Amino acid sequence: MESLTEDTQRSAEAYAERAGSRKAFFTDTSICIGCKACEVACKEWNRNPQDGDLEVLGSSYDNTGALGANTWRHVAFVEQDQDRIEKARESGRKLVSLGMPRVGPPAQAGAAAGAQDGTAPPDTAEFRWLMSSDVCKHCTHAGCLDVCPTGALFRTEYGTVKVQEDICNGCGTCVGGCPFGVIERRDEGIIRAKTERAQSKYAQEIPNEGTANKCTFCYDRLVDGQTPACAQTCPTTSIKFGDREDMVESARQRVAELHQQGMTEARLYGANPNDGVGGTGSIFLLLDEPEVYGLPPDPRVPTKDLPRMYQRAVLAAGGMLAAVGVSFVLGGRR
Amino acid sequence: MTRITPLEWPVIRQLRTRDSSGRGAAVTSKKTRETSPRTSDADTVVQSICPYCAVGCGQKVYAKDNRVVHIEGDPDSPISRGRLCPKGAASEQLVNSAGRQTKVLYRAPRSREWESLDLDRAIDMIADRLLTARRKHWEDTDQHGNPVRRTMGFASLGGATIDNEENYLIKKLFSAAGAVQIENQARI
Amino acid sequence: MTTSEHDHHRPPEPPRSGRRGRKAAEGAREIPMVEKPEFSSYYGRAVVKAPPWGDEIGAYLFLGGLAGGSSLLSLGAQLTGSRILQRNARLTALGAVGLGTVALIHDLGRPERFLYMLRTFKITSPMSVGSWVLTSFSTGAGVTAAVEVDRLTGHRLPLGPLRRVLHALEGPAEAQTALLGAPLSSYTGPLLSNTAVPTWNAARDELPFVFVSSAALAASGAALVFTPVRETQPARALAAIAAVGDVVSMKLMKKRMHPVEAEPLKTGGPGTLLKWAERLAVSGAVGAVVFGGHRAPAVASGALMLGASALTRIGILRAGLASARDPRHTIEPQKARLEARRAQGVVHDSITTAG
Amino acid sequence: MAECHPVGFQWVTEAKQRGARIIHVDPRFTRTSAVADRHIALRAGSDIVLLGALINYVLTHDLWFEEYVRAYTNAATIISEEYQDPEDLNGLFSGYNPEDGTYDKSTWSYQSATGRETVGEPGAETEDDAAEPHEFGAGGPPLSHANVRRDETLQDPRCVFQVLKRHFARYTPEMVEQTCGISVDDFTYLANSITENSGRERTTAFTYAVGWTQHAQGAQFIRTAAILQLLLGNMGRPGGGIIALRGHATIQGCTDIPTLFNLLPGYLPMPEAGQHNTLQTYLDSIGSKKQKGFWANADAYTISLLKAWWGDAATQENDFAYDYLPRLTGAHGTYQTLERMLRDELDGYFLIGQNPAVGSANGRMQRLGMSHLKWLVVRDFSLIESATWWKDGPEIHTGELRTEDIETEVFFLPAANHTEKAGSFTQTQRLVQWRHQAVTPPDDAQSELHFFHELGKRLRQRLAGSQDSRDRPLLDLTWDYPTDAHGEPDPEAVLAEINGFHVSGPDQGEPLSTFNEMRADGSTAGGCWIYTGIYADRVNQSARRKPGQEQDETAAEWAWAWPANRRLLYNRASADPQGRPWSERKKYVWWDDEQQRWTGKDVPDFPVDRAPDARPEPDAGGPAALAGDDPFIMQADGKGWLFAPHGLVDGPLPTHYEPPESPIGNPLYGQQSNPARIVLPGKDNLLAPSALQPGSEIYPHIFTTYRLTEHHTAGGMSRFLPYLAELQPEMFCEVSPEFAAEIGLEAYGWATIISPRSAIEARVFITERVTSLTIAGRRVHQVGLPYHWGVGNEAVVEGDAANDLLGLTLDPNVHIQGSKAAQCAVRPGRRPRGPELTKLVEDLRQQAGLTVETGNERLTVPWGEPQDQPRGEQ
Repeated sequence: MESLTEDTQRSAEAYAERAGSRKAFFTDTSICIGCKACEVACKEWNRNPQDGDLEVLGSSYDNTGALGANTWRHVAFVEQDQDRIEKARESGRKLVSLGMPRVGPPAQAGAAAGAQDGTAPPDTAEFRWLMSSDVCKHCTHAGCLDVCPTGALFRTEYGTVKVQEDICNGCGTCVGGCPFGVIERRDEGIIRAKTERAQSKYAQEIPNEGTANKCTFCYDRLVDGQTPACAQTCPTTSIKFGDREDMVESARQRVAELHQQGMTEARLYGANPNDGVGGTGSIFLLLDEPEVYGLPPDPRVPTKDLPRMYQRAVLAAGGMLAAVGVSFVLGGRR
Repeated sequence: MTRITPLEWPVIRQLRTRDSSGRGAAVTSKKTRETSPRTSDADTVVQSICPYCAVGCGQKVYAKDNRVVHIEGDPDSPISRGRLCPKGAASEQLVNSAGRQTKVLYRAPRSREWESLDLDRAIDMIADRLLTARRKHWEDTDQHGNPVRRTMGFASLGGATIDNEENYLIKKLFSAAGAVQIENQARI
Repeated sequence: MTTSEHDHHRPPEPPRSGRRGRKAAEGAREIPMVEKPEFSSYYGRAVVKAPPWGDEIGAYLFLGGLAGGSSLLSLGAQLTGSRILQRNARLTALGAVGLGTVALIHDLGRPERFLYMLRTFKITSPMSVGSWVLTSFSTGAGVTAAVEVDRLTGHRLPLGPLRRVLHALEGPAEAQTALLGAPLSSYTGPLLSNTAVPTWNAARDELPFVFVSSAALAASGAALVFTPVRETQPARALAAIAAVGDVVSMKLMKKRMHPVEAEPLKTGGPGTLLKWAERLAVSGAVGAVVFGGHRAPAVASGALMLGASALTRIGILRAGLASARDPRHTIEPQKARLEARRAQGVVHDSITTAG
Repeated sequence: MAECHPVGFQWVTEAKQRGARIIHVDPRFTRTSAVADRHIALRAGSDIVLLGALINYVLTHDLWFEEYVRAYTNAATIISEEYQDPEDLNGLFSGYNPEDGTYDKSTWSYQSATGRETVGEPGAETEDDAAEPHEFGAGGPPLSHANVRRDETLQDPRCVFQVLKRHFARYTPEMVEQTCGISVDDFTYLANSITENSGRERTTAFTYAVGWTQHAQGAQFIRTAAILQLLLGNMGRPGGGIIALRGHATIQGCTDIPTLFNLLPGYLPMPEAGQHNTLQTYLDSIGSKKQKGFWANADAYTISLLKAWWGDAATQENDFAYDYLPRLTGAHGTYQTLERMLRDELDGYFLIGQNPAVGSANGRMQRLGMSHLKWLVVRDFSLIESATWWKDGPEIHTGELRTEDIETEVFFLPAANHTEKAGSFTQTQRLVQWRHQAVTPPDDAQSELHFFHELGKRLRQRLAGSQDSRDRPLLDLTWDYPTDAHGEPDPEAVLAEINGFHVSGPDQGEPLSTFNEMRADGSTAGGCWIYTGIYADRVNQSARRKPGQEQDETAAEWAWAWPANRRLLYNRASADPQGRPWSERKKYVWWDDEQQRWTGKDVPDFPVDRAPDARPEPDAGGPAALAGDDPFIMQADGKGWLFAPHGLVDGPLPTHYEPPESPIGNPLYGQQSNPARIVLPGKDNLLAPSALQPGSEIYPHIFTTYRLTEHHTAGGMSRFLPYLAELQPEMFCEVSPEFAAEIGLEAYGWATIISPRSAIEARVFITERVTSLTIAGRRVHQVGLPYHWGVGNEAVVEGDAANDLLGLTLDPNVHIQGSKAAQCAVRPGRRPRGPELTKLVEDLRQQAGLTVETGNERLTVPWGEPQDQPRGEQ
């Protein structure tokens, strides 16, 4: 059963000379200061409408909630006490001791070993406040791209995934196709925010209503050789941007560096090309289990199982034909 | 519905190009192929400084037809290296905010509502009131007979986003008018 | 402490009127079973998003299946010379597929761009494959139905030369609709399963069988309702087979899933719908087989079967939407599957790596 | 710093990745703490105990940078015998005058080298002539001469070093634990981190913001850190110093070229009635010709300013129009002006981009004050709460004010924003950066330059031909700036005037290039001497934009820093007394022997040709009097002041006093709060009883106010923007789980916070980021309150203003209000609406038995008793 998942090499070749090297984000959450500049810069550049009902959401300093049609960058805030930190370190050590084959070139021998005996972790042990800027993953095998019937979603020459807002007819199948719950249709329900009702003067004109919306990796800036708005504005460069190999390499160096400092809870998310989505275009350095940040622990692009699904569908169709045949044979005789 | 010419139809392009699965080059629309950044048609790009906090981050202000279209960090600045915080990144919305009041408003004594007022007339009314207050509360000497030559009739409280040149003119004008109750956010 | 896994110790969240907050509150309130592995999420918020599909899509699934099934009955009727059954089946097929397409277009965010569905042919997109199947099926069904209408109206329709073309096309059109009838009924399985919605994705092996059974059930139901008893024997037989298929495949489907993924099919609104769907299917089929010979019970049984099929489709649709809202339905099965692979020594394919 | 100066924080992130240790000391665990190595929580208002204990730790463990301290500070200087320390007077310094709460500073003076008399203030014949607190420019106080007695062995009990040691002797780690709530372990960690990272090879930096300044002795908080940094040799060196993170785009500019009551441009003091009746007495009070340092040339700076303002009308004969300057009679700060408003003594009020109805302490008093005005002019971008209080304000809802009864005329004039006008901002490192104009202002919006120039023209038109001498200053004013088509004056012309130019002589009309070119004979004019050089060679230096990547880390060719484009002040101290860098690693400015000049990575902050071993003749004065090893060129003795004989009005050394509202008694002395603080007793400014006195149980908890990254001070530039309002939509308070459990607060529910001034409601964030502390044996809870929200109808989001809770007690040096530590009561649920609100506030006042005097008695120890006063009862 040959796989139906995308061969990004072939997609790049289809662009011939226009194909640039694949671009990617590396988000190092260990230096994120939760300032949300990325959220604002993204909204300002893309003219995305203000979101939500202007109420406290009950999730520490996060009143944005989640990624969606109007919010393409979302900063998560998680407050953790001592035992949660210890659990995160434990799961991190487990990850290291799994004898995971090094992804890519062998990191210095000391990295893994260093993590074992673990020099003393940083001094604030009894409390920590995790912050992380979430974004579309721009997966190697992108669920949204695969299931899109109109070709509105496409793999750009930079290896990123973008919605062509002039093509999308808002069928919504991509929303279900994304294993990370990133893309969303800009519907009637999620736009009529409180600003609409309370102060008409703050109502914004809503672009691309009814179509699917997600991070475009600032495609319009990339074609002009510019840095995406969020990466440019990030004060501490927690959001790094560049060619994917460089991003993966700096991610690995950073996680090794943190392990040497005893922060065994540091782990990478999306750097492994053999994972369920073929590795992502946004690599994260997390300090706890992915689900603590609202990320799926073992995402898998549905396309991987599509051949089997088609096979089952053909079988069922055959069964149906047989059933009708049999029923006419039985029905005919009486 | 873009005009589907036979050859332009993505299904055909899928068959004719490497992108047979219809996930990339074959499905791009004309508009996508002609994508350019929103600021590419800006008339001017000006180097400015963020109006919010005292770090003094550099800003590049893009304007078109005398209207600001985009503001982002200025990579040349040795202080901010092209970066901005959430407030700095929202500067374009500060400049074009729907909440901005760009016409003079006047509230008469005991009135319940604003009324509009011509700017020129407003400045005249303010000038008259200032001179009246100045005259009414003028003091030549203090109770010990020392010269003070000042008015205690009006005061001012400035924010800390007033340019140096503006501060200079305000202090110069009000001091010459004899006012001493000139204050600023710098003390609050 | 505002960590998320202590949600169940905290008093129930105050009713959140915020759009996103509203969803979180429902998920966070139920009490996870004690022996569950350490479950944590981001303030109880969804990890994946369900497609924005309302009940129109449920209607389409039902009508699409009905049309597919009816086209097969029509073929069968042609081979066994049951004229009325064929006519009714053909008209039902066109009526169903026509209504279904309208429902689909109405659900689109930008209905005016519905033709863009035929902009590409993407094998990786069940909706793209489905769109092509639906379009060609509809043209075929249109031709056969037009012929039937022409006959019904005694050739008085001012068709002129078109009539000859129409009748010439009747044969191939019949073959076309019959050939696409089954795929039209079964492609909706991958359409739902080829998503990250936990319950639909987990049901991928059995869902096509549920949908074809449900389609056949609906078709035989319609036949019993519209066609005189003397020509409905095959429909009654099909009803029996379809009902058995429906019940068996639903049971198998739920068993094969991770309990957390199957939960939305058994609990809440969707659970009730699916229980009633099963009762209607069984009673309808029994009624058809035993009393199908008489007109009144046949119509009643037919109606029950149609109802059963509709309830099954809407039940499965809503179960999927519910499964996407609560993060537990995504996280726990995935963690279990990850742990299982690691236990077997498969360590190269995790998205989380140490280096 | 990550909260309110996020982009500046990139440098801290980079330093940390290069191995720097980041310690965040703050009552709350903030976004800075999240990426710091350790967060140390302390009780708001107890900073001097912590910093004093660090000084004590450095001295007792002999960890001070000996060579630096001996050469560059006044450690060896002998203090007059009359000086008495709080250790002797139970919390007071010698020279306290109970009537008006001021100090006579003569007993704090240096011992003169020649005889027994002390080195007093020049020109101050009698004691009560000593300058008023607000007299001093920030450049440092004057000394009659710099010839003082010193004990180089630092053993003499009256030398500064020993006085300092004795003063902080009781500031022990245990005292820190009792008073600040910081464990001995945390204190030791902090002390070791600082001391191990200071000395020749390494430097430690302190950064602070209003967390230190907004207290009743804010200036002294910063002084304590200055003493510590001097002892550790961190001043004037790269990676050291005390970095003020100021909160506004050009708040530094607003003190350099001030719209402040007590300052003229360049930190020259405003003349005081009775003290400075003539130009000569004014100049003598600023700096004597015999004292060291650049303040000695204050005559040139002052006369250049007068020439800039009044041009030809300022002549030798009329003391350069010195008499045109209005005089002060005491303090005329924003809070004194508010009191006059309430007494109907003020007719008109200009609000220029400021929102006191939400942003000033005691918000209710501010709004009530404005209702007494005859006319109010608000110049802003949007209809901020200070423009709409008369119809939407909280007092309208409680019925204390009725719109129909408010007589105030209100003018709202739209203002131009930073892209609609050219001009310069001075950021927190004294860097003056030019902004270019991108677009023209819409409709009626004007820049302040345009509006005030126009207003000035119309005032002069109305007074033209007036023979009244009071109008001369306006009529003789130099006010003819070139204007563009729209009538907007050219900002560069104003900058040229600020920079200064030659009025006469060979290069008449040419801009000055340094303030050394300023003359006291009227031949030069200059609006602000410290900015001279910004327009040198007719080039707007502040508009220079050489990209940072093409320069070294000092980036001297980007914009222009005052003074003289120097980026790090007192950088002579980055070299040892012989002019050699303390270490290769921390090289910055050093003496180049061949060229006989100071050189390095920055403009040397020292006479460039003054050799390290140069010693001035005995009676030299001004810059010429600076020895080769006097790096602190603005101080009257060229040395860093561990002990400040003049300059601060509430003590030569910082000492701990409890905030005006505090849960405990002062553990160190009988004197409870700063005896020199400025109090504003009044029925709208009642204070909570402190130190377990009767009634203090009604307001048992501490609250502190702060800012968030997503909003900007009173919200005028953030609550009116959807993209920022949605990030932090509602007013909230942050409480510890222990405190929430104690009074039944619900996570993300509502709480009402009541203070003697008002009551507000806020959503409840229960979080471990705010810790309850054990202070003096009692469990004390702290409530955190951001202050961005205000009551109105125009913004995207609104909410109650935390400033309504705050009282007014001012720091005596700079008159800043105490906003960081006060007492409150907290109850679950929302606050009452309408008149019920004022009733609730009044009820608690009654229960606590508050009177106008409560908390305002300055002296809490018997005064004038003999010295054997008990050290300080526990």
